[in-house]
Amino acid sequence: MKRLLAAPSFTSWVSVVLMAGLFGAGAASYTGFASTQVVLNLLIDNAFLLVIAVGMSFVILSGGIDLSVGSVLALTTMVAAWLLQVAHWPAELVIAVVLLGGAAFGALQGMVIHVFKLQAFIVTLAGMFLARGLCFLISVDSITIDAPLFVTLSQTQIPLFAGAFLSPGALIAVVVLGAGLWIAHCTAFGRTVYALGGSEASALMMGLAVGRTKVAVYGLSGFCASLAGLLFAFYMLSGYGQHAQGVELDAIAAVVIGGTVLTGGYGYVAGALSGVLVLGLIQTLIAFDGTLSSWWTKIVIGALLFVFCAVQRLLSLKKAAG
Amino acid sequence: MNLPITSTPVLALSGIHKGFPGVKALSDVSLRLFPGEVHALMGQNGAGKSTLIKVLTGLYQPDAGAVTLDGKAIAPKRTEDAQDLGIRTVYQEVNLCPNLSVAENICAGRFPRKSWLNGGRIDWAAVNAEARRVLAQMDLDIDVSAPLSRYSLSVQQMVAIARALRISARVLILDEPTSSLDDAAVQRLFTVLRRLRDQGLAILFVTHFLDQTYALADRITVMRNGETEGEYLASELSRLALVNKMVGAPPDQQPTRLDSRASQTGAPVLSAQGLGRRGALHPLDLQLKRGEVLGLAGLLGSGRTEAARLLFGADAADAGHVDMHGRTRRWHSPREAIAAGIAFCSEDRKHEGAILELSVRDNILLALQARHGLRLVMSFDEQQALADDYIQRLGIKTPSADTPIGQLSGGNQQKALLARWLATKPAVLILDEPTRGIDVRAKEDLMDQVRALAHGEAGMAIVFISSELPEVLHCSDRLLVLRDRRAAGEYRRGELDERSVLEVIAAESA
Amino acid sequence: MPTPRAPATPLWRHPLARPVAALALLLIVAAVFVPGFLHLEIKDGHLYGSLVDILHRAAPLMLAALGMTLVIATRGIDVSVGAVVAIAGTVGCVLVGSHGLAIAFAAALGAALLCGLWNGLLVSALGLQPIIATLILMVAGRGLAQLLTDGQIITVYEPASFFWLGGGYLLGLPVSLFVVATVGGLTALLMKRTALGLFIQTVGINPVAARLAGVRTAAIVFFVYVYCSLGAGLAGLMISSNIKSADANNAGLLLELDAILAVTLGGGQLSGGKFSLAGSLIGALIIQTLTSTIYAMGVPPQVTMVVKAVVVFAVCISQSSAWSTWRKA
Amino acid sequence: APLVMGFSQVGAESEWRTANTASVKAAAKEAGITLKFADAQQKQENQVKAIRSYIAQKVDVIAFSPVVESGWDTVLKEAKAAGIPVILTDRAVKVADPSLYVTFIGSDFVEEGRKAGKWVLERAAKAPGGALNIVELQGTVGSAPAIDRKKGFEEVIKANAKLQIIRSQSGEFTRAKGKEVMESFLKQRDKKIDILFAHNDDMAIGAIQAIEEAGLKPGQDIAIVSIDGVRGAFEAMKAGKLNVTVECNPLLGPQLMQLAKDIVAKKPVEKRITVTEGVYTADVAAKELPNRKY
Ligand SMILES: Nc1ncnc2c1ncn2[C@@H]1O[C@H](COP(=O)(O)OP(=O)(O)OP(=O)(O)O)[C@@H](O)[C@H]1O
Ligand SMILES: Nc1ncnc2c1ncn2[C@@H]1O[C@H](COP(=O)(O)OP(=O)(O)OP(=O)(O)O)[C@@H](O)[C@H]1O
Ligand SMILES: [Mg+2]
Ligand SMILES: [Mg+2]
Repeated sequence: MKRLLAAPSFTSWVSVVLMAGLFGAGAASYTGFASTQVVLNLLIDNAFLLVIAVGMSFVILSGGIDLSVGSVLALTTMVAAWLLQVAHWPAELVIAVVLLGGAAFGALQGMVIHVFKLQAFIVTLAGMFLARGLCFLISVDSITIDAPLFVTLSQTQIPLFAGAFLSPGALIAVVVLGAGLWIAHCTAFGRTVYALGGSEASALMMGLAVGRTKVAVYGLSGFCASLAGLLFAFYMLSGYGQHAQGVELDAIAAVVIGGTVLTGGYGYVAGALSGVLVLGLIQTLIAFDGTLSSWWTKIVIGALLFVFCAVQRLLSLKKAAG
Repeated sequence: MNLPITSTPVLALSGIHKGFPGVKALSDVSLRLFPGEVHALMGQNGAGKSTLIKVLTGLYQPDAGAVTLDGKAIAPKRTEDAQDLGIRTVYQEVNLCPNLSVAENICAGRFPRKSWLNGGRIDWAAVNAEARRVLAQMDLDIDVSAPLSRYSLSVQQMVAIARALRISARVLILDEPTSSLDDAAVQRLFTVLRRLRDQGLAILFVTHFLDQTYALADRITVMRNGETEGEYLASELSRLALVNKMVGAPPDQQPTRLDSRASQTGAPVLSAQGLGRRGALHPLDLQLKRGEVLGLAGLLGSGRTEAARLLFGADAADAGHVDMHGRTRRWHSPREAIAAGIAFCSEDRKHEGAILELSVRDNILLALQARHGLRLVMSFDEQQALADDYIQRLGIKTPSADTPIGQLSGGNQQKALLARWLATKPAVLILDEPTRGIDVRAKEDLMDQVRALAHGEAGMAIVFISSELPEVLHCSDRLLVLRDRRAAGEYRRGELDERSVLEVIAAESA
Repeated sequence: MPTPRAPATPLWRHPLARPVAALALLLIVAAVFVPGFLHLEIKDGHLYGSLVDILHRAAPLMLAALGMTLVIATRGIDVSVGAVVAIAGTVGCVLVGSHGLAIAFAAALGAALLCGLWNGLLVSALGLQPIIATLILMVAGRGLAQLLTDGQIITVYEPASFFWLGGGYLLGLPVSLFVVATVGGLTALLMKRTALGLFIQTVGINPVAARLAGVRTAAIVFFVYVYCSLGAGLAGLMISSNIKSADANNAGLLLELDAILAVTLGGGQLSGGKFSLAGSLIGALIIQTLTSTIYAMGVPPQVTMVVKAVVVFAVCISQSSAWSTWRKA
Repeated sequence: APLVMGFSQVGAESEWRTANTASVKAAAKEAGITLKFADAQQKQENQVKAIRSYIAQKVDVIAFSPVVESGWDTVLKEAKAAGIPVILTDRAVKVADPSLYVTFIGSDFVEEGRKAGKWVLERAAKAPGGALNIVELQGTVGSAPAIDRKKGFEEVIKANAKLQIIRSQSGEFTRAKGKEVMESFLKQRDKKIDILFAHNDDMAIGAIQAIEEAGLKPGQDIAIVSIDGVRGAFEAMKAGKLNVTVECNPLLGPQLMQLAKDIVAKKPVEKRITVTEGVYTADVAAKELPNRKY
């Protein structure tokens, strides 16, 4: 116990415990809540958010922020849909193109941030407008995707046990999370990201590859956003400029709830998972309750968020004092 | 021991110019570094030493001038480039990442990796072992997997040095690496440096300690006001001459020493009763009288800083209390201590002192203003006058009081921070390593000032902490020796000499 | 903050020079492409024209940007601004008919104050990260406002004096401008004539050193959130007074993003520290001028966002110091 | 046991929507149906999540107002596999297999646009003289009502060459934006504005204020046609400031509940059920106003 308390990942553990509490409360109150599929649905429904959050974790760990992810996601669905439905490209090629495109979009933002020494917030905010705007240049209407590969991926259910299933998208998200963990903790790039977040000036003076890492971090985030866009496209089978409005805030919230410090340098990529699950759980709770009016929905989400963050914080404080 | 001057320099700088808006930091500076020598770069605060080093490592781009390595012109654009060329640097301020572990800070950039067959990932066991190996050279045995921020500034400084030592290089640059190290640590560092020198490394070394210069350096380059004053063989330059070349004045008489009379100490102002904090300081009793200087001596990590922080309320004590002017107090925040008339000048000026982007004036005014609350303590003109007064009195080298303090040289920042606390006219002044990074002349001035503040009319009670034993001995009326985070003895002025104090300090703990 | 009285740097090096230049350039572009954009006339005893519209429309954003400037100066961020706008506007509109102007205004600002206290409490006492602390109110705030109105848009018919704040004119200019000028002036005075500005910057640049120097860091942080919410509350009243109704779901939507953008366009650093109130006001004007120009030029709505993005990129890059060195090289 | 219905609403972005929600809730209570209500806050992904949770809860019937038309195949298949019938309300969906939902009850946005266009066409026929300049306040870019209403409107007014849309900008369905955009339109002094077409009443109400502030008479100097038929629009019409509003009826709660009961009872229902919607002009406004429920 003492070792657990002393571990730097304590905050993350608190999240896990609180999440279990939240789930327990749901299971006790609502019939059908305590089923495997409900838990798996958390993963299936939030796969895209998890992927974005993994990319966002790197950005935030490096001391930056990326507001463009939601729009890049939408742009990806739009471009993919257009290429598939209007230009009739093969699905595999489309996937490769949009992934590269997303990474390039992110890297470009990173470059602007690095070369012109601009603030990440403002650059990615402009990137957010740009990507969203480009969607509408392609089409203001939504485009339905019926490419066989996408449809198959959309409707495949990977059976697990006792009738419970997982979607390919969820599986991809879990793989991305694993890769994120590996990159963060086992590669020089990952450690440089942490160093950047700890102190960019120091990292520069330590002779670390600050510029390259920065560009790569935003490139990675852009890649994750477009991968999330693909998952979204599998999930919705459509391209649409209004998809995933405000997802960037959800992703940032998930990362921060997962214990990563917004100013960078402290936290774990794994936290993204707990953050995403907490947000998902809150929504599931509300859907199961099914009596809340639209405004009470917002208030309750806010209140649950508050309770979660406050408890997490108080427990961490207590640990710091003890 | 000196290599013949006929051998070609590894590194040569010539005609370097570097200006900042409003300041000419370097003009026509030249420097040669030969393999297998320790080259001391000397000069007053703000002479341009650090700037020169930053030009060398690519952190700043020179306005004019050439840098050659092995006769080939180089123009590093980033520290990274310089590193690849074999130039390793320890900068003046500790420039490491507080969030990373000690081991990572040492290895970052060149991690030991597992083989490709194993995925090519970082080999954490090897990283830690490697870090422990390098630190062992300096006899430092700490938990390398703990985050750097857990350790005191002096440990951090050693880690920074270890980082530079880890990879063999052609040139090693150390900018005031010893400014907060104690004697023993300095000796261990020197042993390492001598060995490296004998292996043919060229070492550039900046320090304000003459003793260290003469103990280590083969050659000395003196800088003054951003220009090269000259290059000398250490064996041919006397101390006095060196100081004169740095200061640029004709030989002065020995600076007037204060009488060594035990001062008239008055009523106790501040005392600590069983003041302690778990894991940082064992309960400590301590008394401070009006008009006396109390020196705190001890080794690295002996708890001097912690004692000071507890007296000031920077950390919350979990045992004991302080008595201030006879009233029992338990500080909840530094504010209360400041209101009661205590001032604390931290050893870590970069993180705990300077507000880098604010002007020198605002930095000087800050504590006074904070004590007053929101109402301005004085008009703008008076602020200016106050700042100018301190700039002049402490000899702070700055273009103007409006210059951001971050643009000052390290030593001058230190002086400005001292001014911040003097401006509050405290009853108790706690100075933690106030001489850190201050040049020879300024150091003497400072120590004279400290004694004057205590013994003069102000009658301040001063706690003086320094890793330089001679300084502590010189300054203090009373000396408290700490060892292993508890008091190991208390001595009046004159009761002990440097040797015997050293014995007390370094005695094996029971 | 007191600026040096004798600026040694030339005028074009002044930190405000670039934002002002960007604003001027935008206006020139608008004037060239939209005939009569700069045209002003007297109509019904007040000035009438696009320029007046820009100032008038930018007023709520300027109020929000002033508060955001201080929050950002302490290294914080407040994403609940839009929600506070909705709450204050709603409270004002709900009460103004039945309880009169004074009570409605007091209640609306009181509600905003409560929001600020809540944010301040979470950030400074509980130590939550600012973005999460304010995100809570951002999510819940609109819900609270809608709770008051039952999801309806509250239209105000009486008293006419309520419409004065957001729609009235004084000396031929919109009242809202005088409000912004007063708030901005008072804030500037507060920053210059007290040590608040110094403390805010200190806390933003180096909170540890600030605490050791005896600055009441927690109180300062608390203050900026309260101030920001009050500004947002006033902006909320202004917006609902202008459209004579409270739209809890849409009032001030995404205003926080615009406010942050205004601060950065005006030269503020999101990493805290130095700030410029005037810069943020100019930033707000840049944003509104851009929007108005887009409307006036008849840019199709689906292209609007791309145009906005491109202009923001251009303005930022032209303002970066790296750009000037790059150009020279 | 009482019938359980899961209902996923788009959000509460407008008065219209709130009225829609209220109608559904009241009707469910009336009909003795247990309603599981979820607000999606304008996000499709949230609606999908809600529908999945309804499947997990094994409700008897699922109803929802889709945020967008496309992207529903997967989740509807899951519902079908679980044997839960699905009713669409308010907006239609595009799915490859129409058997994925049982029926669609709601308005036709294109038709609403057409109705507005027809009114303009009639007015143009009566008006003497040359061209009539129209300005358009669009809804949120990309949203289904904005796209469809624009489409229907343009389709009809093409018939008369006198009618020309000189400016079109998004007012994002809100009063504040509607007013701001209208202000900007009014500043363009090259062409006189004769008719305003607003995609919803809220924007029209905002625009009316802008027109008044510019010293013109809304409803006379500029004819205004808008869509939705909320109470505020009737008040404006009563005051002579709005000429016509095309009703888009949100009160489909009772019809929806009846449908749900029929479906569960395995009675046959039609695939497309339209709600009765009228076009109200200023002259009937005073009479109609007291009857408005939203
Ligand atoms: N970034 C900067 N901007 C403006 N001026 C600077 C900057 N860095 C250094 N200077 C100025 O250049 C001069 C030389 O400073 P430098 O730090 O090189 O001195 P130093 O010899 O290392 O002094 P110290 O012994 O105190 O460390 C000083 O006058 C300082 O004010
Ligand atoms: N060599 C060391 N090994 C382990 N911990 C150390 C060491 N040096 C300092 N510390 C840490 O510093 C804390 C107290 O040291 P403090 O800074 O008060 O000592 P100091 O006498 O001021 O020495 P320093 O010269 O390091 O400033 C201890 O709690 C310890 O954790
Ligand atoms: Mg220096
Ligand atoms: Mg110390």
